[in-house]
Formats: sequence, C-alpha cells, structure tokens
Amino acid sequence: MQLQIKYFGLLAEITNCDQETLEFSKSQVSDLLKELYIKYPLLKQKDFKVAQNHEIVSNNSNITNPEIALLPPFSGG
Amino acid sequence: MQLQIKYFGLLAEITNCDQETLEFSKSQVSDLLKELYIKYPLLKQKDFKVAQNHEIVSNNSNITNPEIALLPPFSGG
Amino acid sequence: MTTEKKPKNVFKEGAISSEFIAKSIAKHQSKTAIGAHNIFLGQVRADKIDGKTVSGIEYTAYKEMANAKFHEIREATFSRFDLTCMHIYHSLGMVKTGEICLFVFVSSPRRKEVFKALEYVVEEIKAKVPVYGKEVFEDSTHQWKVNS
Amino acid sequence: MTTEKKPKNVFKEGAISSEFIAKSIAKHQSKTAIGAHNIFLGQVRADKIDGKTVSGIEYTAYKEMANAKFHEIREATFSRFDLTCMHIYHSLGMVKTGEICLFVFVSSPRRKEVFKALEYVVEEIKAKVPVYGKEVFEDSTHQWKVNS
Repeated sequence: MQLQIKYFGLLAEITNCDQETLEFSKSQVSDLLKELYIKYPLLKQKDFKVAQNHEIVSNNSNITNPEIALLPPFSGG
Repeated sequence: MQLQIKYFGLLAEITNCDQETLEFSKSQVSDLLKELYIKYPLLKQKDFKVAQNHEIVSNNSNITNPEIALLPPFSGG
Repeated sequence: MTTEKKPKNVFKEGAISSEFIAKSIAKHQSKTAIGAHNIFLGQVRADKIDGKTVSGIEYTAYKEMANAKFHEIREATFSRFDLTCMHIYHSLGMVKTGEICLFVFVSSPRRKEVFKALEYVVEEIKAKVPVYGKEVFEDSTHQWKVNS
Repeated sequence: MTTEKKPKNVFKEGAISSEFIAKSIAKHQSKTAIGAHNIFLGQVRADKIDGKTVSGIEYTAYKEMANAKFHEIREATFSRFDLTCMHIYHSLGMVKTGEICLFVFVSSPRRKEVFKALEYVVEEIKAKVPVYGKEVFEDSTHQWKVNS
C-alpha cells in the first residue's frame, strides 16, 4: 500500500519535509515506525504520537488508511 | 446627632425617598431601626442590611458615623 | 504590573459597548508579559415573568461604598492570584436587553491564574457590592432583581 | 441555540484583531436569552529564553484533524454545559508578541455555566488539538513551543 506520511512541528525539521509518500508492505504502526527510524534515526529520540483517520492510534494498531501523521506534543493556544 | 439615612432599591420605594436627615439621640443600630419601623412599618417585612463607614454592621453596633445606609440584597452584574 | 492603590470609579453611565471592550483589549498589546486574558460580560436577559418580558434593567448603587468594595476586591484578587492587570466596569442607569452591564477583564502570564481569578472577582462583586437592578418590563411596570 | 453539526474551519490566518472580537460580541446583542459571556484570549508572550526574546509565534496545524477535534470539543461542551452558543478561533501563521492567537467565546443564560465551560474548552484545545507553535526569536532563530 502507498502511504502518505505527514510530519509536523519539530519532526518536519528532522525529516526535512512536511509529507512524503512511502510504499508499505507490512501491517502495523510499529512496522512503519521501524522503517522510519532507519530512514530518520533522530526520530527515535523524539516524543510523538501517530494519528490515523484523525485519531491517535497505538503502535500495535493496523494501518488501514493511506494517510498517517506523526504528531509531536501539541502547543496550540 | 443628626443622621443622614440612605435608602436603596426596593427600600427607597417604601420610604418614598433616597435619603433623609433624622435627629437621633440613642446609640445602637437597633435603636435606629426601631424608630424607622415606626415611621415605615413596611420596612419590617423587608430583608436588608445596615452599612456604616461603607461596611455592613450588626444591629448591636454603635452608631458613630452620621451616614447610615439601608441596603436590600445586592443584585449587580 | 499596575495595581491602583486608590479606589477609582468603576461605574459607567448606560451600557458598555463592544467598541469599548475592543479598545480595552487592544491596550494590552504592549504588555508582552501577558499570555492569557479572561473576560466576563454580564448581558441583560429578556426574562419572561408572569407573562411580561423584561425590556431593560435600571441600575442604581450606593456608589461610594460600591467603589470601596470594588477596590477591596481588586486588592484581594491581586494578592491571591498572579495577575498582570485587572479592569472592572459596571453600568449605572438603563441598560436594555441584549446590552452589556458588567465587564470584568483579568490578564496574567498564565491561563490557570485567569480562570481562577475571574470567577473569584465576579462572585465577589455579586456578593459584596451594593448595586441594585430594577427589571423594567415592556409595559413599564418593574420588579427588583434578585441575584441567584 | 446554534450547535453547528459539521466541522467548520476554526483557523484564521494571522493574529485575531480586537475589532473582530468586538464584532463577535456585538452579534450576540440579539440573543436576549444570554445573561453571561466568558471570553478567553491567548496572547503571544515576549518570553526571554537564554537571553533571547521571542518576537512572535508561527503556528502550523494538522488542519483536518484539528478541525475535527475542535468539532468534537464543541459537541462535548454543548452536551455537558447549558450553553447558548460557542465560538472558537485559532491563528495560523505568524502572530507577533502582544497579539491574540486564540479566541474562545461561550455564552449562557447563567454565569456558573460559562466559567466551567470556558475552562473545559481551553484545556481540551490545549490537550487534543494538533497545533504547533514555533517561537521565533528576534535574531530569527527559533524553538518549538511546549505547552505547560
């Protein structure tokens, strides 16, 4: 499946992009994170959550939506 | 002592005036109230407090200030 | 940082306009230690009582005592909460339904402080300040407002 | 009485002006069931960090998720509190120190409701909405804001 990964805040500085398209053949969020940690080792040290369908999901959730967002701690308001 | 008595809200409707000057020869708030109840019997049925020096005072306080205010429950805001 | 030390006149004749509120907000742009403002506005309700509708509230006050009490509330609030500034305005005279009769404005570096401070100030005003609202109905009869 | 049932766009480009806030207040004069308004304003602070002063915050957001979360917060707030109406606006892009970046406005017949509701809404926004503030210093360096 083709995934569109979105990066926000501090994370977009680490990846040097706001979003990118990746080919993903496994099933879980944790599998995706392993791939991303290889591509962007600095990500591993950062505090963030993963959102799918505009909801925070846990690492053992299955990826069912082509849009995945990596969200550092919110700082609105 | 000459007292200036101020009436507010509902009480000013009962006394038909906002303020009046009275000659007062006794000492306590309760003495003043007795005189006012004679003059304005309807006052007796009303809920109000007495203020002297811009502070609420109890009925057994001595009157030391020539300005006395009769204050029904507040309804500001 | 401005704690006025002398009672000032909190009362304004008639309703408090949205333009006045906007100007008050804009004046705080130069106070760059502020991170959070909290504003309470009291608006006159068109309550229906026994089939009659309130068309406005006419406010009177024991002004000298009221301003002294507003001052005490201000001092107590500054001593309890970490506020940068505070402003209170209350209407006197006629305020029609839908218009603003009370404007309380607190500002602080941090939001937690403004929430606590604003509710404290408004409750203190309701409890301690000798202001009287006469609810005037559309047929010109009236009743004296009772705060709940 | 208006509970919007579809997510609407809460974001505004740049700072929220005091004139915009005034207009929003004035629009409520026709809603004569309202007795109390409570307004929260977030203002950008000129924080000093390691000798450098913040000159502004540049806001970005995961917009679709943020608007969905704002909508959920709105719905939850209406179900918990007796509110007549509620409005939320958040800035995107650059907001300079002293300017307003968040405007939350709740109105109810009664004051007790607006105090509880406003604090609830603001805390929910801080906790659940994916918005990011980049604190830009006077020398053009920056750091990512962390909410406390």
